[in-house]
Amino acid sequence: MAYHEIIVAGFGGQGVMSIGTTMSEAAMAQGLNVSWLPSYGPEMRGGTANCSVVIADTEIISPIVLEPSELIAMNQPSLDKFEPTVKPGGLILVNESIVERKVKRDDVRIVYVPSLEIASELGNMRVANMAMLGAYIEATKFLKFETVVDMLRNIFTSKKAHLVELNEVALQRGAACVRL
Amino acid sequence: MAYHEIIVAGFGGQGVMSIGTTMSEAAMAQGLNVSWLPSYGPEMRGGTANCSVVIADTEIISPIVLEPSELIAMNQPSLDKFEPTVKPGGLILVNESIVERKVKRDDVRIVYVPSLEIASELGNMRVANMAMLGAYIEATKFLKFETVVDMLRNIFTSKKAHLVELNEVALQRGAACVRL
Amino acid sequence: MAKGRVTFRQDWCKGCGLCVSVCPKKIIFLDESMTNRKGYHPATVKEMDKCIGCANCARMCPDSIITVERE
Amino acid sequence: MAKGRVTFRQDWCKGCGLCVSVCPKKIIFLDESMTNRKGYHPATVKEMDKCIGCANCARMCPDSIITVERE
Amino acid sequence: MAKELWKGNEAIAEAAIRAGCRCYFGYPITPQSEIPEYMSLHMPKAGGIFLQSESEIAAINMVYGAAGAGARVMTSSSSPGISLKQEGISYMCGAELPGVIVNVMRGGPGLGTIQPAQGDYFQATRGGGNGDYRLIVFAPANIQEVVDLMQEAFELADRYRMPVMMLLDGMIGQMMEPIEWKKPPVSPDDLPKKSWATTGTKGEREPNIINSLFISPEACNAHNHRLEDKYRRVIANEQRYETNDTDGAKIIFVAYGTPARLARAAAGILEKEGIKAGVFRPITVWPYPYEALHQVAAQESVKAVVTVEMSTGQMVDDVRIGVNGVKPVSFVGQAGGVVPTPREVANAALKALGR
Amino acid sequence: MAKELWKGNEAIAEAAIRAGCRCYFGYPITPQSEIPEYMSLHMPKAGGIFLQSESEIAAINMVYGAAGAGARVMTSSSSPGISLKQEGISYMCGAELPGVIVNVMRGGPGLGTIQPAQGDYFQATRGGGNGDYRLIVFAPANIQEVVDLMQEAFELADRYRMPVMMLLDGMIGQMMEPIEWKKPPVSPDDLPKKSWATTGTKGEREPNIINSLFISPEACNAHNHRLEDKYRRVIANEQRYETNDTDGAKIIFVAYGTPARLARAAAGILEKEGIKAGVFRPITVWPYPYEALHQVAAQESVKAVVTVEMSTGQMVDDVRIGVNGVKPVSFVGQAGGVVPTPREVANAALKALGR
Amino acid sequence: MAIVYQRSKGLADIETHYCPGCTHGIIHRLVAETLEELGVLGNTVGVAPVGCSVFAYDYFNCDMQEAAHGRAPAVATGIKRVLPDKVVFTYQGDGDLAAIGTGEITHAAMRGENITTVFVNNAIYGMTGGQMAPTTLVGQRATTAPLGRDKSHAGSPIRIAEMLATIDGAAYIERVTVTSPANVMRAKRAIKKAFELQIEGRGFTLIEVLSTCPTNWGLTPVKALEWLNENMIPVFPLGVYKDITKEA
Amino acid sequence: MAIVYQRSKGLADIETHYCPGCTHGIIHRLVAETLEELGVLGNTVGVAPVGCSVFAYDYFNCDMQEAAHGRAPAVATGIKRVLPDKVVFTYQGDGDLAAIGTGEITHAAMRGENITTVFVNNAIYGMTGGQMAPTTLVGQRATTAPLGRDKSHAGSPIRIAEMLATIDGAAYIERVTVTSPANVMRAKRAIKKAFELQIEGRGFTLIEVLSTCPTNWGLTPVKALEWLNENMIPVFPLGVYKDITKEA
Ligand SMILES: Cc1ncc(C[n+]2csc(CCOP(=O)(O)OP(=O)(O)O)c2C)c(N)n1
Ligand SMILES: Cc1ncc(C[n+]2csc(CCOP(=O)(O)OP(=O)(O)O)c2C)c(N)n1
Ligand code: SF4
Ligand code: SF4
Ligand code: SF4
Ligand code: SF4
Repeated sequence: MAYHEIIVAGFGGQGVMSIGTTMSEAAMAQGLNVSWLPSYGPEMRGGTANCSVVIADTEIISPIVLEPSELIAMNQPSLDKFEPTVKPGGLILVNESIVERKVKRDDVRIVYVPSLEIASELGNMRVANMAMLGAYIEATKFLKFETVVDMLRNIFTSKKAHLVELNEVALQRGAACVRL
Repeated sequence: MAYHEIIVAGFGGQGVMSIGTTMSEAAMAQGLNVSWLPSYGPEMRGGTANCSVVIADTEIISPIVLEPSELIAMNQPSLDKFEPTVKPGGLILVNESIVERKVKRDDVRIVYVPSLEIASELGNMRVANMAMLGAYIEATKFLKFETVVDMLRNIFTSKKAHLVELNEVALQRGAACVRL
Repeated sequence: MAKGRVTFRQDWCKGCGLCVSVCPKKIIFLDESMTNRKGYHPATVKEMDKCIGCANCARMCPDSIITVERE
Repeated sequence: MAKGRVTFRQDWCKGCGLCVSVCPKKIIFLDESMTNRKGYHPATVKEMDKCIGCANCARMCPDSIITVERE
Repeated sequence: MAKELWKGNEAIAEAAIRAGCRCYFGYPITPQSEIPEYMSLHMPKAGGIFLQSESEIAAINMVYGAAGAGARVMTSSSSPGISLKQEGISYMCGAELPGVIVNVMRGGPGLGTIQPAQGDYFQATRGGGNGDYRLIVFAPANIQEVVDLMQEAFELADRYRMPVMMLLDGMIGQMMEPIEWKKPPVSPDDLPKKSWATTGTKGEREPNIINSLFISPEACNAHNHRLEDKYRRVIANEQRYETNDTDGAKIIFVAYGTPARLARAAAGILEKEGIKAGVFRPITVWPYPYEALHQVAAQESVKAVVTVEMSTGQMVDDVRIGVNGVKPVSFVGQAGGVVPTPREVANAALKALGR
Repeated sequence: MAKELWKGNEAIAEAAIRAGCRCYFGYPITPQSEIPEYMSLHMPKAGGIFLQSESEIAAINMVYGAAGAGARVMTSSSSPGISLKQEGISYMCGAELPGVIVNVMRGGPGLGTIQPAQGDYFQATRGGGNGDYRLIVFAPANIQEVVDLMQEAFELADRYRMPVMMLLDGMIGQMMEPIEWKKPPVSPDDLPKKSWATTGTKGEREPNIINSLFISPEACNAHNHRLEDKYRRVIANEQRYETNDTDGAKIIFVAYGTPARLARAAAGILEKEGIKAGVFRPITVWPYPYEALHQVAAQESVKAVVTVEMSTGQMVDDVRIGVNGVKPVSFVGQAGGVVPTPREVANAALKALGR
Repeated sequence: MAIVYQRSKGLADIETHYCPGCTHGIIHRLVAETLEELGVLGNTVGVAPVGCSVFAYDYFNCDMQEAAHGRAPAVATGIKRVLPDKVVFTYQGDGDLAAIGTGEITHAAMRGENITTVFVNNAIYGMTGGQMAPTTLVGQRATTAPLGRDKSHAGSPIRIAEMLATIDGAAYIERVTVTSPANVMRAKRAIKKAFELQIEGRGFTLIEVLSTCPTNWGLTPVKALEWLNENMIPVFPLGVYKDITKEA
Repeated sequence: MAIVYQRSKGLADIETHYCPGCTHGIIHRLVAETLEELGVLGNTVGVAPVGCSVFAYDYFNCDMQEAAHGRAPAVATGIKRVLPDKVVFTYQGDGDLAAIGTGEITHAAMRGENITTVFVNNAIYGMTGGQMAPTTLVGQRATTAPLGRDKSHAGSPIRIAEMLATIDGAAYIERVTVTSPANVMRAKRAIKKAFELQIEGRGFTLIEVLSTCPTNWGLTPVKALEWLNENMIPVFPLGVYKDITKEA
């Protein structure tokens, strides 16, 4: 029985919400149950934006994630806020490009992803969150890269088709951080 | 045990409400319990205006009068509307100056008062309703003429003092209709 | 002068007197000898031959109960 | 020309750049080498000696974090 | 004190002034327009404020502002107008502002009729506005009781920092009865100062803020629980009710306001027919005297509980909650300005007894 | 049909369009602004009407006008905005107009917070407006259910000529879930004509009048009893609920909307601790499935009934009425945007069992 | 003899509840005649307000809706958006339109909502018993202004025609009265023009009609007309305040 | 060196939640400076609206009340009637004042309510995420006007200063903006004059300030100022619309 409770958190503008929706779409494409719940309102301005994603092969009981099995922390305040809530044995993915500190917990798996560096090497800063997602997929192993790539193919068509490959590379580069 | 449930009804402008309040004030002055409840709203325009008065030496249970023990009908529509509701053995006072028909019931006491004629003989049309009130007092015998006259004395002072006597005469002329 | 004729739906008249006040020939009056079902003295015209059918009364009647005819 | 000095409460700066746009001396810039606690590059002045203390910057600052002094 | 004959609406207004209220905002609506009319003449005489607002919504928000500024303040309206005040009442509760709101109920729904009814019970006791909040709701049954409770209404509003509603049927607003002014009038000058009110800092304290916004869920939840605690205190201390011949009765009528009078008349009818009937009359309909009702209903002698309302059945929910299954609960009522007759009420009791 | 990932608010809007609604009036408010936003783009595309009104009051009165003109019409808002619509809703009920009203609830009272809550239960089920009236109130627990019920909501509104409310907590509006469009879309052209609507007499019939005023008490009372009869029919025919593992359970959780999910999580926790717990979930909160709840609660096995809400306790009144004293009823909840945790809910059950 | 004036077919054949001499009745007739003359009675939906004219739904011989107090313009908007080809009008008093309904009328004008509003300004709340209206004159007595409206406390009367004329969406705004046969004819022309412009789809039209309330002014019907001429017209000058057909 | 400009004591010492470059902040400062300069901070009660400036109650260094959406003028009226000697102001956005609160602002003006309103017109609903406001320009995009405001459907923007200037009780009405230091100084003078007239008891005063919403306009803060100058000012001309001190 797979039951993933994920929090993706960061500054507004870092693509936090779209990491969440992309993994939700992918999970759905794989026939899993899924829910996505954003934070909203004035806290979006400047402060921390986050979303909760639940993915399961059973019915989803609650879309609210209080104790995530996996946390994707895109910035320092998010790590500060959610690190303590992660389930023991869970996973924390850290955007190490802008999070300066290390994770303090020792009862969780930890993956550091230099998302901005990856993106800048690929020449397109917008793929930073794809690197994070790639790392997530690799670390948790229940979503398939092909699913995401297929989705990308549906999004980027004709003129934008070249972006598929770029994003795919970003996914892989993120995934590589897990294998390190 | 006295328990009087009275409806006073007529056209707006006939002083229907003030007959009701005057008898209420008088009853109160005599230490009786009393309630006065007007009809209100657009029906006041043109249609029938009426008020319900309850006077009792016990506690008043409801200010609503559905089956009056006494009815003062100042015009024809009022008689039409309320005649059937009067309690058997009750009293109907009819303003015979403008009500053209007779009362049909034979299980009630009936008094006809030519209020406009009385008023015009006294040279002041505004005392017509005093004549009706006088008839009521005489017919029911629980309110005292002195109480009402005392009240009048408090209302009509200095310049208007002469109106006390005029009203008193009207009361008596009304009362006389009962004795006939 | 044109010759006119007015008729009133008297049972609906409220005796407001607006027609009386605007009749240029001053021929409308409230008939105190009559009380209609609503308790009002309704408007009426005695000297109908003076009516010029100007319809002033009908224009002012809030209850739209005046019909005006003209030759 | 008067001599001025401006100081910024940099940790409150949101990097909106309004001060930059109105400085007649064009001496204000957003310091990309710095990211404040809120995640913004705060405004700063390098060539303070060019400042004429006109207070344009402070008038336009939506966050009221600029103090201007003048001789 | 000598008795005086007062029209309900005018007595309400006068009672408020005597309770130290010097501030009234309202909008005309039948059958309560005599309240603003009386206020328009007598408030200025008492050195107070009367203002006819552009709407009921404006009125309740003026009440909010005035209450926040520390005044004893009142508004009044009737059913549709009270519906419009729901957001404002919810705000007052959220911001913990005192004030008295009079609803002289008429028949509904919608424009309904201007005749007396009791169709706004739910709105009054459950909060027709958004969120978890309560009002103290007095439901007096005659003018004397309105007058007697008015001072208390303002006091409780101030004590608990919450609005208090006077829930009256149009009958009480329109009728006249003799009343006595039992309590000495309250002078606004003698009232305790409200340290939380926005009266200007004078540079001597931190700003006071009147507010119902608590943007973070934790803060808003804490605020709600704080309010809940307050409401618990009100429930513990402020239940009022009256019983009439309920001891050993076979039938218990439950009614508030005018129908309580009718229920007593019905009890009289039943008495004559050899059935002992009593009347349980809540005077506060929130907090509802559940426990007291339960005890009355739980008596051995009681065979049925009959709720009487000038509505198609609203308080009957509270009666069920209070009786909690120990006795059968039934309902009799008329709506839209029709008042159930004592005979009808008595028959409902007979029916409840299976006769 | 393939599943699609939809945001609750957008799915609501789309579901309405697919239900043949071609007319929307509303005013922005978090957390439901995506509904008008979606409508502003897609209603015109579907040949329908989207209009952003100047206020919630204007919106509900536009709904009144449009409904009276025969349209399938909808409005949506969130708690304070719904408070403002109470008079209008009462009018719609009085004039017997169909329409769908969506309330995506946030925390209160007053401005409260924009986070999800369930503090408007009383307002929805008891009528926050004046007079005796009811709405059919659906309280779905996930987006799929909202979508599935939307067509029915419009149908019931038309069938009974009364407004139907969708009572959702902000969670459902804001979240995304995969959904399926199970029913074929309804074309407005296929809907039965409304002979009572004001569409112009064309000189072929007597004028139609849409109205809630019945000035004489007798007429107004008769109207109220007519409405009551209609509501009785709704009560008889339209109760919806779901039970989950209630057979032979020791604990019955009662919850609607998001807390029903939490209650099931709590039941799971209790299961592990050896206590069988089930969930009773009303899907219509008016008419409330009293009888069904009663039967579940009356089972021998049941020791306690625990109500779970995102409020300080509102539906618990209905639970008490339904359970009617056969089992102890208790409550657990958080308000103002805080959601009770499954552990908290499970603990409340343990407490109810005296552990 | 030929009939030159008779009761309009636009009026239902029932008596009104209005007080004797109340000019609401005249204004009803003008609207009814207009609808009849334009041949749109079968194609019209009217909206009645809450005020003395609340029962207007019984008096006009066309489909009608009764709106909540002040909300007639919103109700009319709902109708018109659904039925753009119908003629839609509201009939509203000054409490209804200029107090509680200020927002709704202003925004109907702003949207250029293609409806016609007949605004009956009698400077008082008639239905509820003579309380002060936003249009009550300074010094005029009312049951909630027993000593007369006090400017320093309650302000001066609001002038709706002037105010709404500042709004782009307003196509035609005129103030008229019905105190004489000549004024009645002018009022009729204004009302007819408003409906004609609506039928042409030109936008929001409003005719403010100064009207009497003999009952609550405490005057005979005839004296009430005089009082209106002498006291109201100076504060509410008659005339056209907006006319898009005259704009460049 | 002497300090020639610093943060006003009228502002509380906390950060605002406003988006970068949002001119709400400038307008706050002007009000705060005015209260400080007039020496009335300890004698003032402000009323915050529902809109982006909802938290204004935390930002001004004086007693504050938070009003329901649109009702600030009614709340202010309640305060002012109880405390006639206090300075009372409302701070309101265009959704708050010109949509849901149309009735309240109009009637505060009609009563000549002795308060000051600072009306921040940014042609959009900021707080709720960029929906159309009554002041949104024709063609301007908004989340509820995804193809731009369509005049034939939603009308043209309402001009509040012009509309309220028709009302007798309005003592001073001016429209200003804050798009440049010079405009900021003009805006400050206007706001100060309004408060001064209030202190003199002259009646209702309103300053409409054209303001930016970079976030929902989708522009950088600096571009937003330019957009305002180029697009809003032609529709909402700056200037004095009512000044009783200039009347005969
Ligand atoms: C929400 C609401 N508030 C108040 C009322 C009471 N009310 C009925 S009519 C009216 C005013 C009528 O005055 P106006 O609009 O000037 O019309 P008139 O009667 O003078 O023709 C009021 C306040 C109501 N029915 N509903
Ligand atoms: C009764 C009610 N309706 C709607 C809302 C939602 N709401 C909050 S702010 C706002 C509009 C804000 O726009 P504006 O007044 O222009 O201020 P800005 O945010 O642009 O400064 C709305 C509609 C609410 N809180 N209450
Ligand atoms: S104007 Fe009409 S109602 Fe008035 S008196 Fe003349 S006919 Fe009668
Ligand atoms: S004070 Fe004037 S010169 Fe100095 S930094 Fe500011 S804007 Fe530039
Ligand atoms: S109260 Fe006034 S407005 Fe109403 S019908 Fe009578 S005269 Fe006309
Ligand atoms: S949303 Fe717009 S108005 Fe609100 S703070 Fe941001 S920029 Fe300013």
